[in-house]
Amino acid sequence: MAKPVVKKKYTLTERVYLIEIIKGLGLTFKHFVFNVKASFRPGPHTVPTCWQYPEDRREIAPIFRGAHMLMLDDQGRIKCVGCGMCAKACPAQCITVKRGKVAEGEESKYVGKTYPEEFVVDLTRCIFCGFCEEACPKGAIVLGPEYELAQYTREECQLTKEGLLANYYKAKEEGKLKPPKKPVPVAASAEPVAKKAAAAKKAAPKKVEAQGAEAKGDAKEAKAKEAEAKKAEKEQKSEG
Amino acid sequence: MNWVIAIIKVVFIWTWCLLWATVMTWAERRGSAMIQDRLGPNRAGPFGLFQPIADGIKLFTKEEFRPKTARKILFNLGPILFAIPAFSAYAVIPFGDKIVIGGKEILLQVADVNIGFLYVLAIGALAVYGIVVGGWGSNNKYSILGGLRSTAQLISYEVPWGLALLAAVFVYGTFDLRQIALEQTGTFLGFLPNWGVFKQPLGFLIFTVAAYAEANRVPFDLPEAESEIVAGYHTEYGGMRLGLYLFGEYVNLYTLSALCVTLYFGAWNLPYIDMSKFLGPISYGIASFVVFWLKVMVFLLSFIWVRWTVPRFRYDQVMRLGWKTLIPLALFNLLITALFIQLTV
Amino acid sequence: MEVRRPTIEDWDNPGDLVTINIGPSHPAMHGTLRVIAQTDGETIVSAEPEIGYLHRGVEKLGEHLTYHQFIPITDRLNYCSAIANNVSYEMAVEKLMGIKVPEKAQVIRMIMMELARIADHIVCIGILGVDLGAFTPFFYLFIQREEIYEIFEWYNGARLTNTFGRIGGVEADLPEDFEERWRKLLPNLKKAIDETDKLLTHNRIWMDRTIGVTAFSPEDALSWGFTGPCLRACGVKRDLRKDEPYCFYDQVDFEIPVGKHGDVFDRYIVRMIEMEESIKIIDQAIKIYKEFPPDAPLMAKVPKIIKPPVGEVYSAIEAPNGELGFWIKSDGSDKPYRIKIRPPCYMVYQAFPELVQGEMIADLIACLSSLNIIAGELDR
Amino acid sequence: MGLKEDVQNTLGELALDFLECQGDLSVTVPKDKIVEVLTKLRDNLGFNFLSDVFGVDNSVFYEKLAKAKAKKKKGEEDKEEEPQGPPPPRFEVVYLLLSLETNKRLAVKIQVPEDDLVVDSVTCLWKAADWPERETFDMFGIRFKGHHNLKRLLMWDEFPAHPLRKDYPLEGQGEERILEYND
Amino acid sequence: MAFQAYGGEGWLLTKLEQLINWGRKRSPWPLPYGTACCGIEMMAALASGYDLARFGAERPSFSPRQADVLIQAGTITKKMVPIFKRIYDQMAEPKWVISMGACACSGGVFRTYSTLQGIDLVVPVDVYVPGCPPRPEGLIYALIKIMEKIEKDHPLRKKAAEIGIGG
Repeated sequence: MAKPVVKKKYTLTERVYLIEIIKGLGLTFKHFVFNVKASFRPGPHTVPTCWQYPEDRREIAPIFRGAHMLMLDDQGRIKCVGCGMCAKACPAQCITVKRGKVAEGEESKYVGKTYPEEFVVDLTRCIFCGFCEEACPKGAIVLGPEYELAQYTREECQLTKEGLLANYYKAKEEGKLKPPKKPVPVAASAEPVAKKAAAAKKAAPKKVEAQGAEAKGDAKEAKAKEAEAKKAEKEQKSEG
Repeated sequence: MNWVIAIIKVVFIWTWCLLWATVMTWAERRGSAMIQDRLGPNRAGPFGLFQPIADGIKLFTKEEFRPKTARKILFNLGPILFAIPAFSAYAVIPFGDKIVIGGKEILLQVADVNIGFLYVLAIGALAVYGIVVGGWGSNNKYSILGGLRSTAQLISYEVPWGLALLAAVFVYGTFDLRQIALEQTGTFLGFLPNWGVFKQPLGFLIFTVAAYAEANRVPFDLPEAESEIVAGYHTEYGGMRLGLYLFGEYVNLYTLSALCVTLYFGAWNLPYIDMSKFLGPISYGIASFVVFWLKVMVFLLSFIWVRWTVPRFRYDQVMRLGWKTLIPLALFNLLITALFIQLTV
Repeated sequence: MEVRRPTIEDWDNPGDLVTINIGPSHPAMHGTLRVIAQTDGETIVSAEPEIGYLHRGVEKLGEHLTYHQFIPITDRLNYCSAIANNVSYEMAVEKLMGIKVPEKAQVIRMIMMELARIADHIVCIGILGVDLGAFTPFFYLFIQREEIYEIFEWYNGARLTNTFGRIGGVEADLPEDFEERWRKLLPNLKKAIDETDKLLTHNRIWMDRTIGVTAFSPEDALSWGFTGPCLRACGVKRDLRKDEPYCFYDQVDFEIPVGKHGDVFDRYIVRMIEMEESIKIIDQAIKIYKEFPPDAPLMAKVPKIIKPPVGEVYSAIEAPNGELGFWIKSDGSDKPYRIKIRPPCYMVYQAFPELVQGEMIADLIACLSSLNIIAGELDR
Repeated sequence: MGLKEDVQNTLGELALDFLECQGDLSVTVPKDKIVEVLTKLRDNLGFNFLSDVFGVDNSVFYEKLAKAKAKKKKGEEDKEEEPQGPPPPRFEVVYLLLSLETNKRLAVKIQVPEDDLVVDSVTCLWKAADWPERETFDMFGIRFKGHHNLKRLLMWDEFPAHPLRKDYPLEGQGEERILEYND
Repeated sequence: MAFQAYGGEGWLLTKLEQLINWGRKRSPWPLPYGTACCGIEMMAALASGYDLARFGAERPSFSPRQADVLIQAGTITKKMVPIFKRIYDQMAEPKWVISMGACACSGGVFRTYSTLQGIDLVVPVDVYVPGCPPRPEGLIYALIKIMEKIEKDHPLRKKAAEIGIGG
């Protein structure tokens, strides 16, 4: 229970407050001069570490997970078939999808035979994890680059089908559509690719290289298998 | 005629103080921002210069709120008691030499009192009332803590402050601030400007440290230590009452800086140059005023600069520094000064 | 001497002591902590923390979500270093299922976790500075934190709550410009750490405020279940990265900083050195990463719907705050039967009354900030 | 020479049941002997660090297992034995131990029946058990005898239920906290 | 009453209101009530990278009496509700509330027994910021929205209506 008593041992420079304080003052002064100089530069981005948001925006990653959008394919057809996989995968249960049959004469609008009659994303609930995007077999729902989402009412935060499509058009116009995601190489079998044995540790780099080469072969197989698996899955889903 | 001039001087110096206290709030924000690699308020007016005005308008139109448990009179009195001494202290501090208009010599000082020095000491000690009354009147534990902290701190630092000033009085041999300013012309030891800081280096150091404590600035901002006792003595204040507190602080700073310049940095005197010799009477008056003001500004900026560099003391450490370090040092300084004067005169 | 713990009833009859309620809406209480302290003047006679103001029912929620869906929830435990939580949880599930994660994925996890560690320590030190009145280091450090966020963002599209990794691996390879970004960040990060060091470490005011404040003996620390930087500051050399190595931590070379007295200063120094060690680890990990071919597997083969066998496992990693463990009991369905999270700062914070007793109010704040209590994982 | 044997040797017949899962060993011991068991483990086997204490509500667990078994309908023997005779106790309290020297971990479990929700507190051995025991009380209603301050930890004091029990709905039962202020 | 004459579309009144609105708009002192993850992003918004201070929101006042905009960043649990409500009540008029992040807006992913399902059940909210957590840009955008809202306000006319003069 007794607390250890710590004896303070200061060097002379530490004992006299001023020396270290003056050093610190020097440091802050350097920053001050640098920033004052920088703040007279033209344009909104003056001080290099400060982004003046509305005028001068920080570059966001092309894969940034912002507001959702419903994707269209090259011919302008809605990719979504309304299967509801995204709603199932969503941890926050913020997606409501109602599937409807495509009426006759409207086939040119939709990719599949069914379409999302109603598609609502409750942005106030959404946690932007990106699981809907991963779950979607058609690549129809994508988290877009939009991050200015503030609204005055809760109702405005419900992203309906129109809103989702509007997000798509906006992103397309600005050229901010996500680049296609690279497939993740999957290990060929459930067995460990390379065991991290004690022997491996000794000659780590070499061994790693060897394993890497080994893995290369596996990876190709894996890709092929993955593609197959995906196909099968998609078929299953579109059926279901 | 004299009272007209006096009123003009009072009004002028009040507005001047107010103006620069206002600018100081802006400078504090922009300066801290520049130190911290950011921009600071730059949207209200050019360079954000109107920021203090916006703050003022907002505080003025904000709901005046008094907690139910607060003591009505004390609660209202607190900010006033805080702001008034800050303004009054400036009465005896000269803000320039003199200006001759139409053959009439006007001293750039509201009141040339020969015990101006004592007046400043007395008024400076009054500011603590504002804090303690406000803190007590709010009836909030944090506020009371803040008030108590500031009382202990101000009383503790009043002593070394006074002692340091006393040593300065030894050197100048007068209580008259104008006289002190006038004595700091010419050179000292042949090559240094004849400024107090060179005669009283230790005294200046003690004075500065004590001044930081008097002004409740970091590293001595315990009464309003944000992370410990929320907002200290003004936790319960909002609206214009808060504005008075925030504003009084800067006026206080201005007064302290002016005092420091008067005592230790040769008031309006430039080193090695005697302006009065080659400037006309009016332009000399203005020049002395400007020089004085520039010196004050340097000190004001140093307040900001230090604030954003160092951490905060702890309560007992403040006391230790005051009683165990500064007071002995000040006494020592007093002794040395006395000895020196006794031996040389 | 047994001191009666204060309760809220003491408000009305305080006696000689003043009862101060600190928090939950207090600038230094991170919004969600509350301490009821009895003070004699400024000295704390006793303090009683109250928690639960951010209890969001994560463990209960976990029983109603699938294994996969729980990953984003783990982000929100220790939100300063979400990635460490993700990985800890994923490793627990992988252990439960007996999955071996591909090595390249492990390296990526390691790099990201160390970045998260730096980000976490930056928050801790920055807030410690702010709470002690030194604002500027906070800003210097946060600029670099922003850059670290940028790295995260370009990796998988989120800044703070990354939802990093999947059960069985990671969801993406490092972006091509990762190393470039890291090289760009590195000198600035080092400079920011160095500047913080210059502004604080040898400053007498800072030393007075931190050295000897809330010192703790290693025996007490172990008895209270301390882990992580707080334990190391007490002088116990324990780090799961060395003691129970996972990922590639046994193949990289790094030091474990150890303090002496377990006071605020030691915690601060330990964190500062750990940041530098993390930089070292990342540098080495990038070297290992480069030895893998670009198409080396990143995911182990896991079924689409994760249904681990019946059983219960405990798996822990060294999160920035200490040992972060997940105990998962599975009943063979696609939802965990029970998830128990062992958050590091939960154990640290319960020793708080003992830590601050006899210190001053200002020390209470310093102590709290130096422990780096994150309400998200404290209350869950 | 495994950990299991060591524990078996140390505890003798106090060890009722062992469960091994992916290298994690857990041992079930009698409820009223928990302090004795933990003392033995601490002093003899060097398990000197208490990681965590928590409860588990097993009321649904066995049902689910039985259902899963019924679905299989293969007649294979499972590792888990079908509970015979009286139903197994509803609650379980798990103590996670760690040896700092050997870095081995051990889970010690006790079964707590619903009609006797009192367990001896282990705060006398490790102070670390303080809050976890309070939390277990809060979440499951298991009382710890000898705990110096057994109050609710995460929920407010007047909270009527024990939320981590399986019969408590996820979205709650509409409890609200009401505090009166006199200003 | 003489004041009644100014209750209409008076030029002076409008100008005065504009001035007041300008002052309020340019000096929204926030009360950063960061309870959870969003608090960290709010810190990022206050830090150098985005610098909320540019809008005059420099002085984070932790005393509710001095604050204008309550930034609720993070979850409000049911245990916290009375305290949160009290803080809101303590704030002096005029006051605005930003509900930052999914937890504050609607409870977000935490649809559980201990989480309040949206702070608008307890206090009126002016701007909702979805995101978990929103980017600092999102928060600044919300602040700009608050400013737009302030600009459209008629403080004097409201006051006049309150005390029963003017129209």
